Amino acid sequence: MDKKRIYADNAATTKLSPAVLQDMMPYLTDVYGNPSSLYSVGAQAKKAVELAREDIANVLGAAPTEIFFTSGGSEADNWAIKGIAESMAKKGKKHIISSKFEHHAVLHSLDALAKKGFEITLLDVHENGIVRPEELEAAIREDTALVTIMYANNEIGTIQPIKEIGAICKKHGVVFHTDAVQAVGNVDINVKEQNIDLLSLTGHKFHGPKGCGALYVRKGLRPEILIDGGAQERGRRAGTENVAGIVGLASALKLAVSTMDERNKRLTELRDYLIDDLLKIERSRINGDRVQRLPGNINMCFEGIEGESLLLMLDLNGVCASSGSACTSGSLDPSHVLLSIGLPHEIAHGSLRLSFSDDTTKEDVEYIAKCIPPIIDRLRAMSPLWEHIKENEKKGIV
Amino acid sequence: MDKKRIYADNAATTKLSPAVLQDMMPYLTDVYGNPSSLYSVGAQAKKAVELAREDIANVLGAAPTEIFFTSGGSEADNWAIKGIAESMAKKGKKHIISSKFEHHAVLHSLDALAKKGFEITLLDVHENGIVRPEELEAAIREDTALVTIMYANNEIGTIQPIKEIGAICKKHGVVFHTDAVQAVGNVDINVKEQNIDLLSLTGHKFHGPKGCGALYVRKGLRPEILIDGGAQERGRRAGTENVAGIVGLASALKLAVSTMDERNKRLTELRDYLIDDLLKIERSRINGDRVQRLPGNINMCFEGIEGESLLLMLDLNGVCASSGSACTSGSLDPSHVLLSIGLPHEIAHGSLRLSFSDDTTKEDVEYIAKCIPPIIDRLRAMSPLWEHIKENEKKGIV
Amino acid sequence: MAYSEKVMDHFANPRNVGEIENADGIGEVGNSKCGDIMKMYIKVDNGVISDVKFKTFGCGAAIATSSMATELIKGKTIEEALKLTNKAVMEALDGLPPVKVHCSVLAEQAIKAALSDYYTRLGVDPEPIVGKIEECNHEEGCACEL
Amino acid sequence: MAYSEKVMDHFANPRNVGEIENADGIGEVGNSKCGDIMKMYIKVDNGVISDVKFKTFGCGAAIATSSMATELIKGKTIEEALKLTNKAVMEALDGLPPVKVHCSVLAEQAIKAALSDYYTRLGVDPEPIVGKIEECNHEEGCACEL
Ligand SMILES: Cc1ncc(COP(=O)(O)O)c(C=O)c1O
Ligand SMILES: Cc1ncc(COP(=O)(O)O)c(C=O)c1O
Repeated sequence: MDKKRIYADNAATTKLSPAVLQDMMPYLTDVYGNPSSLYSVGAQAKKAVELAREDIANVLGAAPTEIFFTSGGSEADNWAIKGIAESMAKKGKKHIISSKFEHHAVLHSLDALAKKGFEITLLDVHENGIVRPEELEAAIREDTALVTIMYANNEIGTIQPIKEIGAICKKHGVVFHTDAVQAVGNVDINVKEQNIDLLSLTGHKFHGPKGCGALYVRKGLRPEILIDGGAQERGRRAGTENVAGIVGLASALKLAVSTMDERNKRLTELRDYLIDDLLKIERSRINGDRVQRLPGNINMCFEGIEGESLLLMLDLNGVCASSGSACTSGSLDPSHVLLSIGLPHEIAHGSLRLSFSDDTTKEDVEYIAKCIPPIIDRLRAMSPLWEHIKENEKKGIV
Repeated sequence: MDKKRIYADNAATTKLSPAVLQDMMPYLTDVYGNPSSLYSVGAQAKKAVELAREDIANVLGAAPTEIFFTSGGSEADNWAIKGIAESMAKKGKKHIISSKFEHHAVLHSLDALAKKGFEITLLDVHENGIVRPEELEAAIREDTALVTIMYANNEIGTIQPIKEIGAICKKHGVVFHTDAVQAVGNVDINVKEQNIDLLSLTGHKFHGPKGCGALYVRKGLRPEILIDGGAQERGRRAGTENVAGIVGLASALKLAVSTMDERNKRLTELRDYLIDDLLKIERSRINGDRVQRLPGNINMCFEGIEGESLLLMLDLNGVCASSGSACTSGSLDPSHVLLSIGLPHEIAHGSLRLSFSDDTTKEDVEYIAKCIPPIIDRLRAMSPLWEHIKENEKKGIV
Repeated sequence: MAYSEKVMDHFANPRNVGEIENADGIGEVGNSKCGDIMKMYIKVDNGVISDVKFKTFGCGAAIATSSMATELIKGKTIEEALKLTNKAVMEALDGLPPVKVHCSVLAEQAIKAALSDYYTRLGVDPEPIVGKIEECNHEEGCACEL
Repeated sequence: MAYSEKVMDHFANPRNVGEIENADGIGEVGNSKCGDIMKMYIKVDNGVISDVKFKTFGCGAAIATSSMATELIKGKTIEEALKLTNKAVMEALDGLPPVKVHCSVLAEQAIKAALSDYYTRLGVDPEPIVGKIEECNHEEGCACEL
């Protein structure tokens, strides 16, 4: 058999689109001037940056002056959360609401703030991996500085009721940030209609370059500066602009949005087909809501096996996937996301995330569907945990 | 005459080297995996990042585990300064020593810290643009948390006595950071021999990509994290790695260092030739020490004219240069660097920075030498300030 | 920080540069500390500005606004010249970057200063006619949005 | 987080997987909460480990270290098997990523647990011979440098 290579880890990062690279090339070659300088080469770079800003603003329903380029999603999250927290603290507001299954860029920013005296409320995300607006509303206090709830979860792909959350925040006059890193390019977003005050995105999740993202900041809001220095980004984010990256970010986003409807239809079908197929495996389960989830996201658990060994076996079969397994992250606890939806440790260890993109074909999915069951059989055959499960089954313990 | 284009603004940013782009290309095309993932495409990316880290460490005389990738010089400066300040504040040390002519990434970080109760001492840089080690030593106090002095100044190119400063800091047990953004690739650096504890660099100053830099942090030092999140960079700087950028950064640095001696010899000659030539212009002056300066840096003032209009005229003649003029930066005060070496406002407004690179030829320099005098004549002919200067001259006022 | 083509044209080929030997009025505004000085010379015939010249120390926008302002008042009556606003100068140049708005203010003031001088030489108190010429207050006057 | 070729070989083609019907000793270490369980079966003939098999729930390194550990003690005397350290297992695998060191510790412990069971079945107190088998203390035992 030919050596297959199927990339099913698009939620981690995507392949830079060749068309996007094409758009970037002038800025990796001839147009190398500094956008902040006066001469013509600089002016060309400046123009490219400003056009990119407009494009991104258009996609989000924002104004160009509300878009600030960053080095990626993590920086955008840090800036939004720490920046708003610090500026609201001056008004005596030191309470922040978030959810249990945010990305570490959010959770660890909140940890840092907790050490500085902020009080953090992490909302439950329940078994389906979705925040309940009424619980959010109940958590809002007089001194709530910020609500930060991700748009779509990176592991289990569940999409949050952002519009409802935005409306609640607006009603209570609380600033609302959303980490939309997984959602941008996959979901219709309009920051005005959804009452989003700040929104993080990163290019490499939608076939743009790595190391370039953006933060949308609603006009009038002034999060404290994270990276002080030069007058770039209207004095709010210093550093010589990554011009090629910025151009690529905008190009990729436009592309992603223009093909979104068609892709989502196709991927939803592939996803549901594969989920149904894999659910035939004994003691398997799908994690997170089946409907309110990203079109390209599958996250399942298979009892009795451990995620990393499943991944390695898949890799040996040419399939690149991901896991919320502890072993892949250097930590020993399984993914906080899987624990947050109530999975016990031993089940959470056996998780698999498959995430698709435009490049994913029906054949790929069929191949994956054929690949997985024998791997699971093999791993279970050598698993003492599976042995225990089976013994307990015989004894009538489920 | 042919339309010339001479780029003489390499201190602002440089052209990405085609050889470096070549090295980056695999990571902009096929090797798109996430370095933190488990499968083979990710492993290739991971390997590239770790090789780049080793290369950079080698150039600086550091260990690979002491190198942390950032989005550029500004982020590196912010992280080093704010990070060390915050961690030292816990030990009750809230005094920081720096100099008057640091880059804004440093000065504005210090401003932010001053607002949080840190006390900042800015050392004088005197007429020659060089910090005096004895003045630094005298400024050190019991509660000094950090000394941050740039390696070479970005406007006037003066090189600071880093080794002496490092030795003094070591003697007094004070952490020493240097913004070496302008020096790296142009000057021999060894962080161990020079007792440097933290060092910022950015790729786009030595023909590497924009939007990728690094911070060297001596083993054992733990500046507080600026960008919290994932476990990248050993848990100290979150964000999916800009793999192509990191590869380009290392490739460019290796290239710059391997050609350094030859380049410096050549550029020093060109520089001195042009300085001598331009000093023949009436009421012109060179800013900063003539010897202790970067080989590719010229910074001069021409009385009676304003820098931006000089730059625009040069641009019309195909020469891209830069100015410390207020008008180029959006501020109305002239460059704080030129004021710091004692220039009066009206003279500081008339400054010109020419900065060279490997690509600069003898012909380029000769062209510039021919280009400038008539432009200055023309601008002076329409300058009421020049008129006043001349009138005063006649009256015997200098 | 990009200039319009009009601005670049008036910068590269400024109209009315120079001095007028026996000017009827000379005005100078700005100061070298801030980086802009504009000096405007006018010749007045029967209430009409028959000639105008300028000298400017300053940035590209300062030179271009001086040039455009002189073009806009040349051949106009004093009344018309006094109505010239910095906005009109900016519009004639197809706009200016926000940080450069103060240059157009300076150009308007230079004209007023020259006309003040004209009236003063005639022994007429200029203030009721020309108004007070305030120094451009950089602190608040110039939107610095960069 | 890259595994050596040896690790990948022992992961992809683990040696001695399975159970021994009438094992002389069985040891199980680790727990499902932490994500690793190793179960080791041994057959002892005249003080020699004549056969050994394992079952492992865990990551690639857990499977590879189990496989290598069984290879290293098969045909060896009990004395020799008791001298096997986790370091020796790691070295035989051309190293492990720092976060995976605990897997090799687990493999060493699984052997000791099987031998303990062997002695216990013989009516001999295993502790003086085998030593105390401590649960891998993830908190400090496993350098987690990632
Ligand atoms: C001395 C100095 N420090 C810091 C920086 C900031 O680097 P970057 O633009 O890569 O953030 C620069 C140049 O822009 C510089 O010249
Ligand atoms: C939900 C979410 N937030 C933030 C990030 C961080 O983005 P970046 O890696 O570009 O910093 C990621 C992905 O890495 C993500 O999935």
